[in-house]
Amino acid sequence: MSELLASDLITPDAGETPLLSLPSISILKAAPLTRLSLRCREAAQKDAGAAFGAELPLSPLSNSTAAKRAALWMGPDEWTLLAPEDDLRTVFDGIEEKLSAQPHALVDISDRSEAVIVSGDKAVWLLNTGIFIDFSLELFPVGTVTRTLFHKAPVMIWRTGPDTFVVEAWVSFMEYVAGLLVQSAGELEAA
Amino acid sequence: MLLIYCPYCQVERAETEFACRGEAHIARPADPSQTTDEEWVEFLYMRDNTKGIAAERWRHIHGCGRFFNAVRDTVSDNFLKFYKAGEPKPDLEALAKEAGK
Amino acid sequence: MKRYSFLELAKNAFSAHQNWGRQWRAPEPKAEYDVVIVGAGGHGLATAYYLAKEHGIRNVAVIEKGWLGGGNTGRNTTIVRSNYLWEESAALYNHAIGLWQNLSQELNYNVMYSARGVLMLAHTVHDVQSAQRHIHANRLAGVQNEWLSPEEAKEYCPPLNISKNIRYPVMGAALQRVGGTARHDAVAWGYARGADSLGVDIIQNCAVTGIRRGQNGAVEGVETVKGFIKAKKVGVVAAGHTSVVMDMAGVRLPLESFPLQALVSEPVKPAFPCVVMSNTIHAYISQSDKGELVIGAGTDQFVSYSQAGGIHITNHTIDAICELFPHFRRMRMLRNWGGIVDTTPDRSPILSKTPVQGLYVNCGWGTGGFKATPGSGNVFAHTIAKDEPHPINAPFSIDRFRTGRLIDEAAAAAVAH
Amino acid sequence: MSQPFRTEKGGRIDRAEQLTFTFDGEEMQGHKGDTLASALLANGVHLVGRSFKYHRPRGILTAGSEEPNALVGVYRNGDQTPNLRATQVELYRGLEAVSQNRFPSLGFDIGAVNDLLSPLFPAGFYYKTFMWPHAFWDRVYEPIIRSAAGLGKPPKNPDHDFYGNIYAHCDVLVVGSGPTGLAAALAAAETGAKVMLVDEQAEFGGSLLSEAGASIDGKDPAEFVAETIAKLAAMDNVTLLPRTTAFGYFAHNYISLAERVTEHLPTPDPKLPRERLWQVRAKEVVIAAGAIERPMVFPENDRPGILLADAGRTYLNRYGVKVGHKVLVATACDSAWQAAFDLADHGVDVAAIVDMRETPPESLMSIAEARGIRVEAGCVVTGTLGRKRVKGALLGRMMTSGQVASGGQIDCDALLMSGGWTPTVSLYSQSRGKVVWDADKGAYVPGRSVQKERSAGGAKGLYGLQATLEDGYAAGEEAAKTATGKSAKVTYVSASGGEAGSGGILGALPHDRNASRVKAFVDYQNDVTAKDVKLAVREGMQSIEHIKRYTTTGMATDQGRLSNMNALEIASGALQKPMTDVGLTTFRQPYTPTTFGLFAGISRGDFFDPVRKTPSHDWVVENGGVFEDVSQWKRAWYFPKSGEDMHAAVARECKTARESVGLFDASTLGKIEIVGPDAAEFLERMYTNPWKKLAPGRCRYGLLLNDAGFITDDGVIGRLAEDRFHVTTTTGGAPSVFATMEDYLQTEWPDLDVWITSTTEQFAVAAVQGPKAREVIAPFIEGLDLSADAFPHMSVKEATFCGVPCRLFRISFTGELGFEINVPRRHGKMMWETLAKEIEKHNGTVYGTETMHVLRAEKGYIIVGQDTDGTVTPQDAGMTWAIGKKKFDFVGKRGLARPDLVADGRKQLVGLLTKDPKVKLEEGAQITTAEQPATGTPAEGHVTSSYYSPALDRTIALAIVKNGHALEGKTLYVPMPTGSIPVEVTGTVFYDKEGARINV
Repeated sequence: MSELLASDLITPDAGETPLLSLPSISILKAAPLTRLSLRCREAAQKDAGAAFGAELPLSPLSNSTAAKRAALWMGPDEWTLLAPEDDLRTVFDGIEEKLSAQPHALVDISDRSEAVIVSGDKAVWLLNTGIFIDFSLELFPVGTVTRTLFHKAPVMIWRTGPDTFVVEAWVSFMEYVAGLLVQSAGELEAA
Repeated sequence: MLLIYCPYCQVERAETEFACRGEAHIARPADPSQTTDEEWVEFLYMRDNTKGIAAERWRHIHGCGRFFNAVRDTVSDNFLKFYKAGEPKPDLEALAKEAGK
Repeated sequence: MKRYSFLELAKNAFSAHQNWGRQWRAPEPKAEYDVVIVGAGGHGLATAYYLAKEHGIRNVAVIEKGWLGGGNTGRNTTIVRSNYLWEESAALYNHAIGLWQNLSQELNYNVMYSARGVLMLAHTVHDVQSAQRHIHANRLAGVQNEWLSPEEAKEYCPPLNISKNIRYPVMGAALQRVGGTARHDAVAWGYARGADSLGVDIIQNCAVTGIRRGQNGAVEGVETVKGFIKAKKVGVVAAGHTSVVMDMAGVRLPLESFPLQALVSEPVKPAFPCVVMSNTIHAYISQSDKGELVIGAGTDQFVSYSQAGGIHITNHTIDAICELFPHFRRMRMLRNWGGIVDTTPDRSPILSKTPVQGLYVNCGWGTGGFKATPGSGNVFAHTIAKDEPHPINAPFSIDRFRTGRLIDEAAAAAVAH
Repeated sequence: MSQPFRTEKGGRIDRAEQLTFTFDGEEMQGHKGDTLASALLANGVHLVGRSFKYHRPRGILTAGSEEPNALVGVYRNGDQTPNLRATQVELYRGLEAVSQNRFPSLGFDIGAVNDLLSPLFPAGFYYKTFMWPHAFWDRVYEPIIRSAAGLGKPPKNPDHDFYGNIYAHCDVLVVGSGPTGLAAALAAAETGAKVMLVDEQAEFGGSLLSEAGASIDGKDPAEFVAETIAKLAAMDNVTLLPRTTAFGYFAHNYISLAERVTEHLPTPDPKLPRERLWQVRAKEVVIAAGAIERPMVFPENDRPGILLADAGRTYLNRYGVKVGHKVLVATACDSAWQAAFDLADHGVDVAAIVDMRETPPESLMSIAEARGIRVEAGCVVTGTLGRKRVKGALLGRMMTSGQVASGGQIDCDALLMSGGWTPTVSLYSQSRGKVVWDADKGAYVPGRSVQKERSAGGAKGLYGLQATLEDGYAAGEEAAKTATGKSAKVTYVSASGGEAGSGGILGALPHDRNASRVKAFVDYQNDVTAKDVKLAVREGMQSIEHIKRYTTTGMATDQGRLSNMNALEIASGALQKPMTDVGLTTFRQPYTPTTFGLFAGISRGDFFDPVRKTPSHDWVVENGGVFEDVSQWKRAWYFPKSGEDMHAAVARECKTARESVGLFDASTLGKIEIVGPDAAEFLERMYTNPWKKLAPGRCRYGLLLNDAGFITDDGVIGRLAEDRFHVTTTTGGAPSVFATMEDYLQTEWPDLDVWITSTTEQFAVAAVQGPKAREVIAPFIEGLDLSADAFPHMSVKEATFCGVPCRLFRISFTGELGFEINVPRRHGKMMWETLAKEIEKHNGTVYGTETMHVLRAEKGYIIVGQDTDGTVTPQDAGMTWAIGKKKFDFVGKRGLARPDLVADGRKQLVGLLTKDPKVKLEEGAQITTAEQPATGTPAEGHVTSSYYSPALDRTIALAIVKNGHALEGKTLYVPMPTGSIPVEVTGTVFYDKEGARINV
């Protein structure tokens, strides 16, 4: 898993100017994505992965990726499936068709959340201003994904590189999350 | 702020990611209509409120969202065991001995 | 009992205060008592005092695991008020207010009941509706409570920030002028001295290890670390430990005990005239006569007997304080401590007989027990003496949870639309 | 030289940099490296404050964070901070400090009269008086007591500064950087473990910085410090945090640190936080907090000019300041002798060393002799002279009888004292460890570890340079090994000098003075004397907790770090019990007073709590809408046109919506997608209503109870497919409904093949309500026949809105023809603006939550949480129709059968019409049968909702009334201060009772 993924699937929103751009840290709004919540039991996992185009990761807090596809482990029977914005219907229908005979729940949550890309030497420091998780690479290697709290807001953190993180939050929380990230990074500008 | 192990995520996280849901292993009667008022109030409200080793329900509400159970010493607040929902209630005395209580 | 007065104080000044007597004895337990009260907190001591004073039952022991007044009585934020929603609650707490007003004189011990007013803030339309409902209900019940606009609230409490630009602007407040604070230790000590002088034995460092029941199931007495003590009647007033004690008699209760934290700032010159509470953003604050800001925090989410809570709870409370009183941001926390509060499903206390003959329980005060101390002791004494509840505490039975006749003070705080 | 008490040379201050500061307005000079305390002393200033109760003149007593006397207020650019310890305030150019608790001035303080009246103010005096006359308490006594309260002045203005937060994890956290802490940090770091070293002082090194005459590894201690810190700083597994206090030790090895970031800077960068809260989870903690010296309790031991011996030594060696020109040293232990020697070496006249011990160690005697220092062995100080500055001391000779004989008087301008040392066990105590009494050391020391920590060096009563170094290395090594399993060859270094001394005394010293007249202070700040402690015991206070609370000893800002041991000894003497039976008070967080702002951190203004907005938010702002807070959401409340008040705006909105059309943002309503073969079965179990027969494409109102049987939430639920439901909840209830569903699903019915997903924020929702609703949306909807027959009331279909896929509901919360359009949130703004423009063509209106409330009330639709309050059943609310009669079970079914829920006389939801249609009832107003109820009359119920109804041109209300359903047509009363209002009980539907309008 490498920085590549960020450029392959998670891309800065073209229209948007960076929320913050410093030598040691940058915060960029990510472009819209197809996001699906998939819930199913073990029996359906293989087919689901095949239909989606990236297998469902089974080990906790991990991800699996393929070209323009990423499957993120959210829970023992829950995955978030990421694909380009325009692939929504094909991906959705594809999985529904393949799993028609197996109990599952597939729900479009593309619009439920927004993401920002936090990267730079100070990325870990900045996340730790609001998140009580040890982000050392031994304990939180590249590719790790988790839901957690950023101060008072629920967020999803996905490490796509040693110094690059995707920070996702429900849309109505993003103003709080991005706002605090930018404010907290302020002291990096101090002389 | 407690440090809690989620048996599904298999990591320790800060308490703020979790919601405590009280005493564990209180099953909702299969056919409530057959229960007496006394049995129903027992299910609804009566609690051991143990001082010592007790099993309780937690939900990783800001993580994987799963409910699981934990055994905690309510005097020291130290956890003795974490286990998935649906697994049987552990032998609390045995756990207590292990913990040297 | 030597009466206290300024004259007495002056007299003793000349004898260099060498001649003050003990405020209460340290007796060894007798073999038998008419009534044994388990728990020498404010409620327990008050119960013993009124048993002796109003019901002539003086062969009473109050048994305490630690030192008297060392539990929630000595750990709370000393707020006194009675503007509760339901008639049942209002009656109970207002009974207490009545006793508070003359308590120093009654006990000849200055408990420093200070009717400086309790201001309860409303931050949302729903808060306002809820406060109005309280005020109307209180007026009918004869409980003093009035509505203040934000401006009036600020006039009453100048440090209050009523700017429209804060996250949850103050939309008004309910003020109970007879509400206020009292000196918590003095309440325990005053009742202890009063009860002791009427013949009550206060036995400290004497943990109860069992409750003995006879063939007919009735209470016979309590086992303690100092041996068995025979008693016709036993009243359990053990706050956070009630479940533990009642379990000894095989009585189950709908209780959960949670850590509750409080804190004080360094003492500063008078800066805060009254008591302010905000349920919506969880803040309770007043200033002690010593100058410390006394601040109440919330409870932790899990059952614990550790008397210690998480710092995130404290953080959240101070968030709120600094939001409402931004110039306190540079003040500093001096001490932070925890207590154990026993809470019921409807957030109202249990003052009741129990299925066990001769066993009575007074518990479930949650975060609000201190304010009720005199009233609680008074009606609980009646319940024990008469073996039937006083009309005021009749609704606070254990049975209400079975029947569903709750006195749900939490309900009115239900979140709306 | 402007600093008469500054040494010629030595000390760690930067003599080249002269700093000007003011104290009580007087300008003085100090140096970079000074604390305010050392700078004041360099200028000969000892009197810095007044005591709490008696307003006695007080001087600097210590050189550390335990300082009880030298509390000052510091002002800087409009901000003011009270009660700062002068011993901790780093000097900077232009520092502005003032003394406290005095009026009009420090020199002349009216409050000092209390000192003369002190016989009237023994411990607990206020419990015994101020009770008569009754009324005087509120009006006279308490105001006086309160105005006397407090030390410093509270800040007057909102704080300009901000505060930072950081979460951190480490293998080994070392608290304290004296010899023990440095060694521990080094040993741990060399194993490669992640180490954090914190010290409350500006400089690392602790006692090593004031060491003289010792050497480590053949070097001067200060040099060893510099080298060690440099080595640690170079390792990337080490974090060094000076100016950082470990103030709280919580469960599971969670330690909180307060870092002072800018306070020491003359001109802080506004981009930097003033302080930063470090929330640390450490695998292991090494507590190397050292020990502090104990005052001696002799009469008048509180005069300015009287300091702890080690403080005197620190000021001399570290800051280059002489505490006086003629210094008397009073002690019961060896360590204070070193202070005398160092002073003598700097040419200070040492008046004498007064040692209680009959025969102090020969080694010390000879050094004293060599320096020509007078030694008074077997002597105690029995009193001091002077008021604002000590002028001399009375000596007493200890006799075998235990009595004391007058031993004359010695002049001095400073007095250094030492009662021995007290290990700093605060953090250990906070970690819930129980200290144990160590008779040899004459101190309480840490017992067994409860958490993953170990105390080392002075913190566990171990003294002497070599010993503490070794203990530190060992502690660091063990900690690292336990935390990481790693170990490494650690290079120990050895030290010479700084040997541990012996001796020490607890409690009050014997004297030949009139015990009842003199004051020997135990707790300086709270003015607690030995007499007070004895009085408390006399009055029956037996537990140290009672004594503490009664006398307030140990409750000052040092939390008794200086006073506890002496108080304990005095109490045990008075109780004639061994000290260990008297008990011990526990140390609580914070270790030293900690700024509120630090705890609040970023939680201020809009960051106090997330502000959740819907896609229409900006449009509402631009169009003058007023918002209300509903949970974390900002919801449009009403839309006043120019000149309209709320009442007028709402009346217009209501009227327009009924006559033409209204547009309402319903995006905040909770939405849950329930999917899976067992979806219907799950709803069947959760909600009161039946779901299995609901056809895809149809909707039903759902009512949710708790298992006690009371209403908790409601909302419309649409069936999109056999196995897919779109559930809506109340705005505030969304999170709890979701959590409750997960709870039942995961823990009660894990076998069900169904999953739930929150889609609250997936969709933006516009409600279009009113006769013209269909015309308004028709132009934008494709793929759906909107006609009444094809798409009747309570239908749901997927279609497109302006080409965007949408879920279209035909539902109504107004009683009018109504639609709710759900589009993916990113299109919400577009949808809103499109519809807002469209309704203008039909003279429609946008409306807010207030109008929504009125319209639904006219139809008798309830609002959960307003018309219900957690004690209301479906029957009470007149919603028996919502209960599936044939259902085996649902959440709440059994609860509903409990005795009181089926009893007569329950309060039930009804409508109320005031006899006078103009009179609007107040929400929350109580209802009675009597027109003029006596006080204490139980209410029959209360008004839950009350509005002016434009449609009916009269007021309407909903209420919960005892037996209400049986009272229809009856008259009840709403007693108000202004008079009783007669009302008629009616049904809950006020408008369009037959419901014709909804089906057009």
